[in-house]
Amino acid sequence: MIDVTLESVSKRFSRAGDTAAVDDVDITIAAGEFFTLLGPSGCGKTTTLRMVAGFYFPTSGRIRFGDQDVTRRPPNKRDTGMVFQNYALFPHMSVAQNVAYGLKIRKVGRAESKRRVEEALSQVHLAGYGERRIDQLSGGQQQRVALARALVIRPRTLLLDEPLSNLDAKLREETRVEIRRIQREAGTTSLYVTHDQAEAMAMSDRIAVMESGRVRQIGAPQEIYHRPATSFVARFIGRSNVLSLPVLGAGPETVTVRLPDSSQVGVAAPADHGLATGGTALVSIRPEHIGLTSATEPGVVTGRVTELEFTGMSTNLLVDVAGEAVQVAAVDPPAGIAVGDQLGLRLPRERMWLVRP
Amino acid sequence: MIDVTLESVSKRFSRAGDTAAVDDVDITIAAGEFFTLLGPSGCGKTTTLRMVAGFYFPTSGRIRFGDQDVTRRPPNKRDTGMVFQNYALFPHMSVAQNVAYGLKIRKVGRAESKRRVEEALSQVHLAGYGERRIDQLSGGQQQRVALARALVIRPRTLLLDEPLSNLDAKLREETRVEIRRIQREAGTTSLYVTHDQAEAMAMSDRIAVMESGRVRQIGAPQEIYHRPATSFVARFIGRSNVLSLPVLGAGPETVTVRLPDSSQVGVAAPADHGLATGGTALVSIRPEHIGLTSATEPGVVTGRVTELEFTGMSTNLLVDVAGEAVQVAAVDPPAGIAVGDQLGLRLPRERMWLVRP
Amino acid sequence: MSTIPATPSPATIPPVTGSPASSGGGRRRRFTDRFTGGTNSRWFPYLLVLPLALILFGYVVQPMFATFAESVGVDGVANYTSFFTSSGVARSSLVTSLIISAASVLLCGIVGVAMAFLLKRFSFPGRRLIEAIILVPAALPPLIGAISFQLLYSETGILPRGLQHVFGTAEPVLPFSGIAGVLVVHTFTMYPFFYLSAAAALAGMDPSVEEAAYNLGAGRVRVWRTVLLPMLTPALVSASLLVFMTSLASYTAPLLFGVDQTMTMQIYINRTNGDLPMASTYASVLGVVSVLFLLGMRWYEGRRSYRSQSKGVAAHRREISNPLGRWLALGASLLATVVLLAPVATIALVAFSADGSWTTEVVPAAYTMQNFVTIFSDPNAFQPILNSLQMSLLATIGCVVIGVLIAYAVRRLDFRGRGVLDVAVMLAWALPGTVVAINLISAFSTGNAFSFGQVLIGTFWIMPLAYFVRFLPLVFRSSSATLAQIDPALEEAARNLGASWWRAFGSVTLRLMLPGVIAGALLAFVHGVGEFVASVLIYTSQTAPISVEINNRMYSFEVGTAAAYGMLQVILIFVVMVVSGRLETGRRASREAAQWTA
Amino acid sequence: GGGGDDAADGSVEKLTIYTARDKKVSTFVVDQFTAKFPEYKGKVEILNLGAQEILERVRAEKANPQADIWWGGTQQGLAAGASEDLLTAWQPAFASKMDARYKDAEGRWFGEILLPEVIMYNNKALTPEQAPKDWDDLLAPQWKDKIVIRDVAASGTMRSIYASMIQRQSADGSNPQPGYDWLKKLDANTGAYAANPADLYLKLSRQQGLLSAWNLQDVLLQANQSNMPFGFVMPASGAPVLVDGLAAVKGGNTTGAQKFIEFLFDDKLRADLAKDYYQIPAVDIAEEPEWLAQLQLKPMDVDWDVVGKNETDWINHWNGEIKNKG
Ligand SMILES: Nc1ncnc2c1ncn2[C@@H]1O[C@H](COP(=O)(O)OP(=O)(O)OP(=O)(O)O)[C@@H](O)[C@H]1O
Ligand SMILES: Nc1ncnc2c1ncn2[C@@H]1O[C@H](COP(=O)(O)OP(=O)(O)OP(=O)(O)O)[C@@H](O)[C@H]1O
Ligand SMILES: [Fe+3]
Ligand SMILES: [Mg+2]
Ligand SMILES: [Mg+2]
Repeated sequence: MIDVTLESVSKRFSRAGDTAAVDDVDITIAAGEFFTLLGPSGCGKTTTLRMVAGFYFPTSGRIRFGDQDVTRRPPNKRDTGMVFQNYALFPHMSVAQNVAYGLKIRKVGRAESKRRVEEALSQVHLAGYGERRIDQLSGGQQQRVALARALVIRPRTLLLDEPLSNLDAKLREETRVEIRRIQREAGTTSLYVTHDQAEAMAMSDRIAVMESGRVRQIGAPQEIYHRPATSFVARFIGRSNVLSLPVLGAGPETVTVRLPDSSQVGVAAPADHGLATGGTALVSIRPEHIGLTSATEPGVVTGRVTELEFTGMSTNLLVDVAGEAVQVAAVDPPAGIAVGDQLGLRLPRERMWLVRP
Repeated sequence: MIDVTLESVSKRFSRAGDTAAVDDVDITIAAGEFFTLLGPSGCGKTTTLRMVAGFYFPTSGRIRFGDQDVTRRPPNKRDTGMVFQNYALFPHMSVAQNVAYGLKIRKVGRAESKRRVEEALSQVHLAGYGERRIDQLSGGQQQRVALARALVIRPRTLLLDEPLSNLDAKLREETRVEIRRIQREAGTTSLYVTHDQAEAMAMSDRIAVMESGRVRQIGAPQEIYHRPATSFVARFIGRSNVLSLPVLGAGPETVTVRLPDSSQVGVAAPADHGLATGGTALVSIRPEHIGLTSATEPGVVTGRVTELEFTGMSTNLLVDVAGEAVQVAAVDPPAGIAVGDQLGLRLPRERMWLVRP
Repeated sequence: MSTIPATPSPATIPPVTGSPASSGGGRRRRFTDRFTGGTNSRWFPYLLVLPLALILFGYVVQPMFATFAESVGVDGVANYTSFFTSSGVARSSLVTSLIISAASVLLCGIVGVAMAFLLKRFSFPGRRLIEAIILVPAALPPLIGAISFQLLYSETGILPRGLQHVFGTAEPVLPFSGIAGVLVVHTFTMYPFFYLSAAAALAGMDPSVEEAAYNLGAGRVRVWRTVLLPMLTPALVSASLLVFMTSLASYTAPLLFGVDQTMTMQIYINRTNGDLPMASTYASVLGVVSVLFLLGMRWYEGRRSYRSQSKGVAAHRREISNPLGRWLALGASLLATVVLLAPVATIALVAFSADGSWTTEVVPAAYTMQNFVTIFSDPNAFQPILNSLQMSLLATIGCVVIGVLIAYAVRRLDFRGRGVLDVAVMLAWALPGTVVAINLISAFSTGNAFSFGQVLIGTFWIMPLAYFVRFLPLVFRSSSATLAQIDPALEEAARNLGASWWRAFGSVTLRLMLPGVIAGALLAFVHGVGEFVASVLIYTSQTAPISVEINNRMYSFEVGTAAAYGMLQVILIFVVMVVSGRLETGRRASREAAQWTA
Repeated sequence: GGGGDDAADGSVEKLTIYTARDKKVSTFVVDQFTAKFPEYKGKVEILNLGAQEILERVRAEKANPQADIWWGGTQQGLAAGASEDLLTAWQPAFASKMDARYKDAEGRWFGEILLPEVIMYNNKALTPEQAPKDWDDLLAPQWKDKIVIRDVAASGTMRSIYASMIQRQSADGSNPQPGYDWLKKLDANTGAYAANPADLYLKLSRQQGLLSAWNLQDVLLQANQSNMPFGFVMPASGAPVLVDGLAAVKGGNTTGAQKFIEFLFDDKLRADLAKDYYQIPAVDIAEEPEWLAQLQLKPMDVDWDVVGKNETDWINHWNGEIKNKG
């Protein structure tokens, strides 16, 4: 059952002419689905969320909850729980009062309300902070209050605008498990904005990738990760190498391209790839799918290490292959590897994927 | 040369009795060093930064810049450039005016100031946004203005309080490279707060891990990652399995413990481990260092998969090994793996490390 | 690892449509954005504003037009051109009035903001007391207040004569007279406009913005100049408007210090002359000047945004290392206390001295309780006080309800005629009280549409109504100034949690506006208790206010009993200040000030 | 006040009086009135206002008059009210006894008391001998900055005095210049203009100035009732005598108003008022108090018609061209 629908929704802030903050967006979210908006800073995520919440009216297009048109319904009649990007906590209320606000409006009894507030606070690891004034909390603590305030009312739709951005990895992970649990239990439809792709991947049923106000791709996390539609999506979701390779032959499902080491490889391609022999194909491959080897064999290109970065779980290398910078993430790089070393990179055929520009 | 020194600095917000927000912290930062504070939300990172900036006075202890005691020097005489966790942008000024503010105070000429503002804005990918009002920016854009405002004055000390928390991964990475470049070029001493461990690992010369106002460990990223001092640090930095294993023998550098599969293994240990045969050792091992195997051999324990999470680069598994939940991060998990499957986990001896509770 | 299908399913790739749908016109979009109602509630702003607009139109704007019509009626051209001929009284009155008003704004601004800084940023012994007496100057009864100034600072005043004694000079030292005297009185009686709004704004400001400026190397002065004062703009604009208009319409001070070429004096003179059209011309010019000033200020304020964009709530805590500041603050406020209380003390001196006994001496030679005995031996002694109290209270309540709503509408809702509404409210403040009162009498001496067919003159209600119309601008302005600081996202959050507009407004927006609202309400109340010029034209024997009573005594030159009544009024207002100080702002403000000095 | 003529239950209708008289005077008179006409007990409402304010108020309330009696106003004010059709025309019993100069020909207003304008001085600072004897003496250089004048343009009394000074030197008012010159010299000697009567008394008593021109009644009241150090000189060339009058407001409770006004001219009451409040009645009374009998009132011969015609122009000229320029 479809729960939230955005139908060619656009939003412009200044009068005519200027670019739209949100540009002709079509999204449908099923009931109970956990849907994530992902995209670079300033791409229109918050604006979209605010239109769903009812704080902005679309310049054009409509928004539907179920089969009701809510485009111009006032925010308090929408039953959405929103975590604002800037928290929007009530400075004149204590932590507990902030969280209890929505319950009071819903006329939840005092005892029940107290219980639920306490539960919500402990869900965000703030048990015992109820009596504090908001300005006596750290940034991350404030963010958690904002989250608790939205969760506690068990709204029909949850709108979460980067609700975990100021939390440490550990807490973020715990909290997102908590959010998912609450959301699943109540079957709440959720629209989630995050800048953290790992989070988006881990939590979402589906993801929409936005760029400059437009939706570039909608799909399940794995789909978006493994089959990005455009080079933007490929580069934005995780890290990706998008290589421009000459097309040697173009079939309906496979396009043959020439690798920098002159070997040929057939790459899986969407049906409408529109490429022809002699053109240039954009081929995406993820850094972690590139193997390091010292052997020279077909499908292995060689390059020189130009940068090295240790990130904990893996080591990121930037390898210069015939002038193109290729990123490689190696979990177990050869010991003693250093900038300037020559390396062989194995580019597995089955990990390559053709993308649109 | 030591540039910033915190000498048994404590900070209590309420009078007596209450727990301290910052508790007896000793930190020395060398000139030009990039030093990171890492710790869970509410552990006292911002409070520490604010004491260095001069907005709070330590309840006890002193702060020195070089050999000058600045404990009570007013903030405007400290030449620190701070990115506030909440941005603290001047709402009555345009983006460009915000960034130019510090330059004006430093009496930088008009043309030079304009040039530097433009440069700073393009460093944070906001070229062309100079004339905007602050309230016309998205959250991430505001954060970048705050960053540009601090960077542009090329202060003696940079204090960055989660300056990238609202940026997408792509931009975050680019920006952090930019910050590092600027910081290295000018030799600016930097004190950085982040909740993102990968970021901390990638950028920092040294890291201090804090917990409830106290510093638990200070060291280079690799050191903290590979040789965490306490189980808190081990668990907080990246993800880690801390297994409680019976001690079979305790030497000065190695402690022999029994694995759940009953095999024995000698684990490298710090000299002052203080363990004795018959006791229990806490052994840390990172999820990504655990190999998946179907073979049964010494050092391989078996367990049942209880959770599966796809995160893009790797798949996270939770494996139940004799009642203990072990986390595993597999880059290439066996195809078709599912919850309930039996798996063998290879725990490499050289990746284990003894930690204090 | 999962296998990779050849094509992503087409459904997941959004259709690329051509041109984006064109927007439906900027004006309408902005209007609908702000407005947060359902399909039929796009009229919401109008619904909210319409009754208010009607009231204002009926009671203020329309009579104002009548005034204007009268001024152009007979020899309108000649009346108005007299303002442009270089030698006329009209022109020089206008210039004098403008100079006095501008200088008053400047002086009141300096004093008021300095006091706000002192009292809101430092904690020192006696701070609470000063907070309580800070409004006393505004509370001085008009006639007595001015006389106390004369007794203090004029050629025959205590201070010049005292200094003359001390230095043994032939002439009194430093007497104030003419425009200087007017400015002293204006500064003294009008700085509370600045003080109250600046204090409310300082309390509502995001402290981290100030910290950011310090961090970037700005010194204290610079932070004030470039961050604090600009951030206080809405408050300062509000206070400037009030002071400017009050000064323009000020009557007693120029009268007492013999500056008679002012607009208000000319209005009075022309009315005495029986030249009503010319009087109306002056009143119209006064109105036009005020409206122009208002529009200028609106434009100035509208150029920027003053609400914090910070994430979350910043800690209201700052630690000052320098104990010197504290002692300076203490010294400055001791001085302030003496200056503030001097006129009150003078009134007390008069109240406790026998009539006619204090002539050439520096201070009276003999004291008596007789004046108070005289007052209290009248069985109806308290009636005027009770009347004033009751009517001002009623008017203040009305001002708060309506003023806050209009402030909200003008700041937050986008509808046609916002500026007009703003002007309409302020007009009542820009016009001399006499003109407003006469307008009201005309409007309510017979029933008409705006008075819902009611005849109000001769009834109790005309007085509170007059106070309401006259003092609405005070509450409106200062509420509007605090509203400018409040992030609309807070209201949005409340709405999002299910609160209706009213509820969100009441529990969040209004609550955060409260410091400004209280400041405005206090001003309205205090001015209501002291109101004379309009009251004298509309009071009845049942509603005689304290000011009329004082005036009667002054008229028969019973200065002693008049001063005794004045003392009662001052005490009354002092009590109100203390009570309201405890009510809300006081406690929070002192907590905050304490935190600033830690 | 206002409304129809008689009340249903036979009792009298409320009576509303706007008065510029001192509160003591008005209270005293009303007490006497209700003593004599007990049916008016509790029915008389007095509002104490300034003379100018009464005019403003009555004028504004024209559509629905609230006042019944306008008690206390200058000749000019009352005449303005009459010409604006605010006043009832009638002929009371005392009208016949009254000099035609002191009343409206059509009976719309009547003089109540006469206010001679005299020279006032501070008798602590000056002996009666030192005080100037006539208007022209005020111009002597010895009084430089020693004169305090109640500001002219806004005060009916002062306007009349100043206009008289002009009319004195130009009988038909056609050449005000000699009068202007005279006033310019007076302005040169004037140290301060006082904002209102209270200010005038204050300035004079505190010796910011020593001399003034003021009405006799107030000088005597202040000297005798408020201990003020004031004395007066009846100018040798005569004192301009102003009429202060009263009227029944049109559309009000005319019956009550007429009853009250008739009562005001009660012989006994007039005598009391003359004795205690130094009022000089506009009609002759049987027993004059001692001070009145001894007062050698020398009225200046002022043509009030000429003054009335020119006052506005003259005073505007004085205000714009003479004040503070001498
Ligand atoms: N003004 C204050 N009054 C009282 N307690 C405070 C105040 N400011 C902070 N605290 C408390 O001090 C502790 C440390 O706060 P701090 O802001 O330094 O945390 P942090 O490490 O920056 O956390 P985060 O990552 O969430 O921003 C927190 O527990 C917080 O609740
Ligand atoms: N009130 C406004 N007036 C004008 N432009 C605006 C306004 N609010 C946002 N914008 C612009 O619209 C675009 C989209 O903003 P939005 O806040 O939706 O971005 P976002 O995707 O949430 O970004 P972030 O991740 O940085 O929060 C941005 O380029 C922003 O500058
Ligand atoms: Fe993050
Ligand atoms: Mg956003
Ligand atoms: Mg923090």
